[in-house]
Amino acid sequence: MKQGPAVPSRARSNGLPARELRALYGRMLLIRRVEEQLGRLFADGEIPGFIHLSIGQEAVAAGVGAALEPRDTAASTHRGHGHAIAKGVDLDRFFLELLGKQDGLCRGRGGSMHVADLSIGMLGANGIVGAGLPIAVGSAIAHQVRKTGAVAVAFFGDGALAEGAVHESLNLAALWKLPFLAVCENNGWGEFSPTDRQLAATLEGLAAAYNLPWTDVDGNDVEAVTLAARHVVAEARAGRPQVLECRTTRVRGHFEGDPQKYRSTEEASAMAARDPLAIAVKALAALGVGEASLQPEAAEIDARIAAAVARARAGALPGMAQARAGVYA
Amino acid sequence: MKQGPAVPSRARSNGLPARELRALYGRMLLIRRVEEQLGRLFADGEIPGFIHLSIGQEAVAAGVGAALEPRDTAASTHRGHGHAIAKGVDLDRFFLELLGKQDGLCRGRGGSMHVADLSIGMLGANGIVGAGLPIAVGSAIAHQVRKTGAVAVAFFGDGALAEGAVHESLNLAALWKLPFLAVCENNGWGEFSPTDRQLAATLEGLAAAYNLPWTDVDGNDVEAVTLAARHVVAEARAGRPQVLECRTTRVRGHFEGDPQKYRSTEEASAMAARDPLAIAVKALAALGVGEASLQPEAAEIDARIAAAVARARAGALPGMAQARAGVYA
Amino acid sequence: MAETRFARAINQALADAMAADASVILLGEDIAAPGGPFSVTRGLLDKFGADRVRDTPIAEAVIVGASVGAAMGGLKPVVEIMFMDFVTLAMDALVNQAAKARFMFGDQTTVPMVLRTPHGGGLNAGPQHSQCLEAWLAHVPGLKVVCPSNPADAYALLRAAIDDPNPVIFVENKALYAMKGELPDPPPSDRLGVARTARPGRDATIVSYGAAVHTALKAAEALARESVEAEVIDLRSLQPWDEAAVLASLARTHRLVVAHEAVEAFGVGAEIAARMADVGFDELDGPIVRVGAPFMPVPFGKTLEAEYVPSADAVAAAVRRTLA
Amino acid sequence: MAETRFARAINQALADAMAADASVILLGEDIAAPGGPFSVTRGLLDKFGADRVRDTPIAEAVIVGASVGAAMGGLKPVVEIMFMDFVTLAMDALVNQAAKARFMFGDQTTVPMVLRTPHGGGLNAGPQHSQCLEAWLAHVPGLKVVCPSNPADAYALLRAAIDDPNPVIFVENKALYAMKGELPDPPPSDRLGVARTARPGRDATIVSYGAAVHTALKAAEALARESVEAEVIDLRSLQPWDEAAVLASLARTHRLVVAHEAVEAFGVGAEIAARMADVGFDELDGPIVRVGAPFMPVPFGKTLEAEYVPSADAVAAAVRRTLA
Ligand SMILES: Cc1ncc(C[n+]2csc(CCOP(=O)(O)OP(=O)(O)O)c2C)c(N)n1
Ligand SMILES: Cc1ncc(C[n+]2csc(CCOP(=O)(O)OP(=O)(O)O)c2C)c(N)n1
Ligand SMILES: [Mg+2]
Ligand SMILES: [Mg+2]
Repeated sequence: MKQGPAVPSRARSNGLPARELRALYGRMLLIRRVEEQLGRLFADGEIPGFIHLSIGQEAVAAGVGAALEPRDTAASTHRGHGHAIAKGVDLDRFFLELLGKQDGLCRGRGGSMHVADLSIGMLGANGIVGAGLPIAVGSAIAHQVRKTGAVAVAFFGDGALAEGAVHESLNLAALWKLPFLAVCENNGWGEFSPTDRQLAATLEGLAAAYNLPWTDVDGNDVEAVTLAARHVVAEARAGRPQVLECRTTRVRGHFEGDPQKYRSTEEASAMAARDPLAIAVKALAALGVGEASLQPEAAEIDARIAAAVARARAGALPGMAQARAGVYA
Repeated sequence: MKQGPAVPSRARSNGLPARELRALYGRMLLIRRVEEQLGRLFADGEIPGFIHLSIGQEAVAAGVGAALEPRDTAASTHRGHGHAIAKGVDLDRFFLELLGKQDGLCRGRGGSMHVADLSIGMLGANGIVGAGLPIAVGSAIAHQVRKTGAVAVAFFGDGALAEGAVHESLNLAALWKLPFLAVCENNGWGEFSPTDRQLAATLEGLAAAYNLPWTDVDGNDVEAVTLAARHVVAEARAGRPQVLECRTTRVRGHFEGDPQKYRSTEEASAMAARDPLAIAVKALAALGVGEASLQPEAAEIDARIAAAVARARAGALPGMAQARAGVYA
Repeated sequence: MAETRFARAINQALADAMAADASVILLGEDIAAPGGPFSVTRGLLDKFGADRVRDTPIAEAVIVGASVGAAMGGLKPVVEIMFMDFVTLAMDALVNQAAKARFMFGDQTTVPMVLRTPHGGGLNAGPQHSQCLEAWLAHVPGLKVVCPSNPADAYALLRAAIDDPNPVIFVENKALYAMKGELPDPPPSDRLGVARTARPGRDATIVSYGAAVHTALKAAEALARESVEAEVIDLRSLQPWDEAAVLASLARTHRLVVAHEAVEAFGVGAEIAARMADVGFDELDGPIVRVGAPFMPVPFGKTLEAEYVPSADAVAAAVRRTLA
Repeated sequence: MAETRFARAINQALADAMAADASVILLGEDIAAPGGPFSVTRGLLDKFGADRVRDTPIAEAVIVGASVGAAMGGLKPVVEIMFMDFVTLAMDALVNQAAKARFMFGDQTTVPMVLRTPHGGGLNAGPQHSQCLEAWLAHVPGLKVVCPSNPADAYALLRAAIDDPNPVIFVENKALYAMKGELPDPPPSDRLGVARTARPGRDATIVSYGAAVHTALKAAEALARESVEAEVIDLRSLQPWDEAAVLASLARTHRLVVAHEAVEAFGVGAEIAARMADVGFDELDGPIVRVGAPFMPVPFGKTLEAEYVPSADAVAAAVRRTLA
């Protein structure tokens, strides 16, 4: 974890207790298995629309999610499944939504790009690149005015840094000292193009320009992400808005079905070496938690997902009349 | 002149020859007298709409204008009279436009906020804060693709830094190494509010973030502006886009008629001490050009303006039929 | 009963709403300390403090986007966009976020925000400071659009807009800010979507809203001198609009004119006319005539703009044409 | 004559225009190396080089705004906005800059740019990736709006749009990309503003554009089985639109239906209907019926979206209603 100049330099802390790391591993595994299951369902034509999987980025969602309290709010992106799961979304209603069913989180009207669960402060995935930041800024204003003591987090990709709304948001958050945390998932790609061909700036430089403390972390190391996130969330809660940059890896295509002709095999092997689950397994082993002891949890997760998928498949389709009635409150 | 780290440090140069400084003074005086005349015409109800005067900021327009070639292009702001005059706009057609007459630069359809003269590369004042930058970026793309050898300049105010389009523009200019120069007229105000209450960032920091060389100059010292502008224009022409920040003073209200209750008398006296014309007069005196010798030019300018105003007053009103025919080419 | 200016009625509606509900906050450029470019928000900072009355940076996208997030977070933001022309910079927040959040999140949330913005010409403010763009927003499911024509309605409709759980665009014609009118005491309350008969008549119906209502009334006066009694309907709310009221009037008069300041082509009037050409077809005894601005940007020059803004003469001529 | 897909016809129009005129350049997100999200621009980078075919950052406001500046500077930019829903981020550049530059600068300049963008549902892409927002742009003086329904028109209209000295919005219905059709050799040329009779008929006129033309044709087939001969007019160009062609058809059929995929309320059809309720009033023997999407965001779910997009049944029912 490397920190920007505005934050007191702080050595990588002593690390997390095994119990906590294990829970984080479980959360990541849940996200991974959900994403894999979604990939299969999509390939089989069971999921309408398009879906963007977060495989390889699970440590960001799990680590930041672990640092948040239930009252905290989070706005997400098109690649938002992990964020929703980490915030604690109900898995049944999540799958129901992805399959476009009546009892889905969004009653089948939003799908993957709009998964939201306001009851747990999950303000929604978003189909518009960069659009989550203004919403999270507004949520932070609400926290500030209403003195909720909560923090608002915006997840966004590195490609989003080119969008003007992101800058307007960073400026406003800094200016008004909002309880706001911007979490960049820097996976090096914006769709089919490397982001270094899209951006002349670094987030480090931009954060410095806005006087926002910037923290850089290996986004595939869930322990590092969690520790960094705890720090920045606490700072943001105290009215010192923060930027957290997580270097991570988009293992799959931009969306499912993307043939990825634009990527090299070297990148694939480099990504494999950075698999967040493998990194966590290694760290757990060092703490004496062997791989075998993690098996029961994996089985549990798979069963949970299978049940959710079964329920989702059996779910009723939404009716047009109710949908039309939902346009206005 | 203070320069950002990316530009080789360069001591304030030996200064301009008296002849050049005198010409710059003349240009500034022309802008000043035009603005004063516009202020009177506005107060008398002869100018429709609202007008934003650049009194106190003449050195920026004159200095940057002097560093530009005729083929160079410039996009301006709502406070654009000085830019247009410095680029070499025809004074008769300028006044005709401000009075809304048929033979005005824009045939009386645009007025103060839209003064343009494409024949001299003046791409237009703009009523939308920040909107000149994307247009200048596009002009720079045209220069690059068409290999015109020209530079595109965008003037903008400090308040505009909060607009997302400005960031998108800086990023694109830097990324594509466009022949582009961003000139910030930092007068400390955005309408009726100080910009330090609107911005968490400095332009220095933002330019650094985008890897754009940043040059800071006393925007009320025309000699300093000219020297700095020559340097940054040459750099931009070579495909190294630049940012020039000019610290200047908005002497009048945001627009004419603004009672300015929000400003202190101290500010007024501080501004008076920084009057760009007085600074130039002093510099000229040091070069042996006495104030008295400047009088004939002043008289000439006043006569030129008087003639332009007379013509503008006598100008025909535009007809609706021709205006309607101008919507499409 | 007190004679109150239009701008002042809006100010009072904001003050009363803020006093009644601590979750109402104001956001906008120069609305707090300076009291707003048209002085509409004057004094509210002093009354309610800097936490609730916020001067923002010049950054339309984020202030509207943040209003969506704040509205989803328990506040009722009222955000000002200085000129309606600048909503161009906030369309994603309005259209893709505010309008859709309730629907696309499956009724989980409401977005109780109001966006106030002035439209219209008359100030020679030129092509980028005069546009009437309400037709865009009326086309967007999830948004409501309101446009009052007088101080009492401005008060009542703004209170209703703030109380509404949905995002409401509140459009204020700049030419009306100085208009005086009676503001009843206690001030009026209302709900959105209900039109008002501004002048009764039996020979033709003129449907209008905002400042153009006064143009329509002037036309009706002129027509009355020719013994043509035109009924003037003030829509007040454009989305939803009061189809039943328009149809009822048409059923009496059998002639329809729609007048507004916005560009005629693809404007709000097109929807009214199209709808009446369907559900009101059997009532029509003459063509539906629209009066709106010509298909050109709002010109700056005095004489050009004066010709540009639809006149009472044009409205009267339209009525005569449908009666011919 | 060659059978060509819609997307491929657009690709060929771009290639031919670029070969014919060195000032034509392409800008957009992932259009160059990746060949475009819908493969419309595939191969053009290789043919014309990175100077003229540019992958941009994800920054809609500046890429459209820069297109305006580039167009004023002697280029003819064709900029792609990946989904029409994202024009919300570029409305200032389109509406306040591109549309007005010629007028407000007193005819000094032209803005020969084209903005290509896909609209429409059918992919279950949900509320922020499916909208048809062309009515907004048709309401803006200074813009032209085009929406082809088949490969040959896509080619011809895109060439015409690129040649046009004004800013043109070129709307491509996503559901048509895979459609095959004849592309004459040499390929067709055309001018903007001219409608086409897609199917002649004497009993009723169905005015449509884009993908909905095929819906209208299907409806006409069904109606023909009931001995109702509906004439289908494909507008092709929405701003300007071919009022004379619609009026001429109406003068033969005396019944009018307008069908499009966009939301019905305040949509393009409102203008067509309103205009015909005025200039075509004497020709009308029945109500003007519009068919458009219901007033709701485009839903994601398969069955919901299928019900949402206007069907041939709905168009046929509309024709029956106006004939009743
Ligand atoms: C405003 C807008 N422009 C373009 C798109 C299309 N798009 C969807 S995701 C994406 C790439 C985003 O890259 P990044 O922000 O880095 O996120 P990642 O996909 O890498 O997680 C693009 C261009 C969009 N959804 N919204
Ligand atoms: C997009 C937009 N928002 C708001 C305004 C209203 N407005 C006009 S000038 C101005 C202040 C601009 O400040 P700055 O850029 O510093 O320029 P200055 O007036 O100081 O020269 C504002 C807010 C506008 N014209 N356009
Ligand atoms: Mg990325
Ligand atoms: Mg300023």
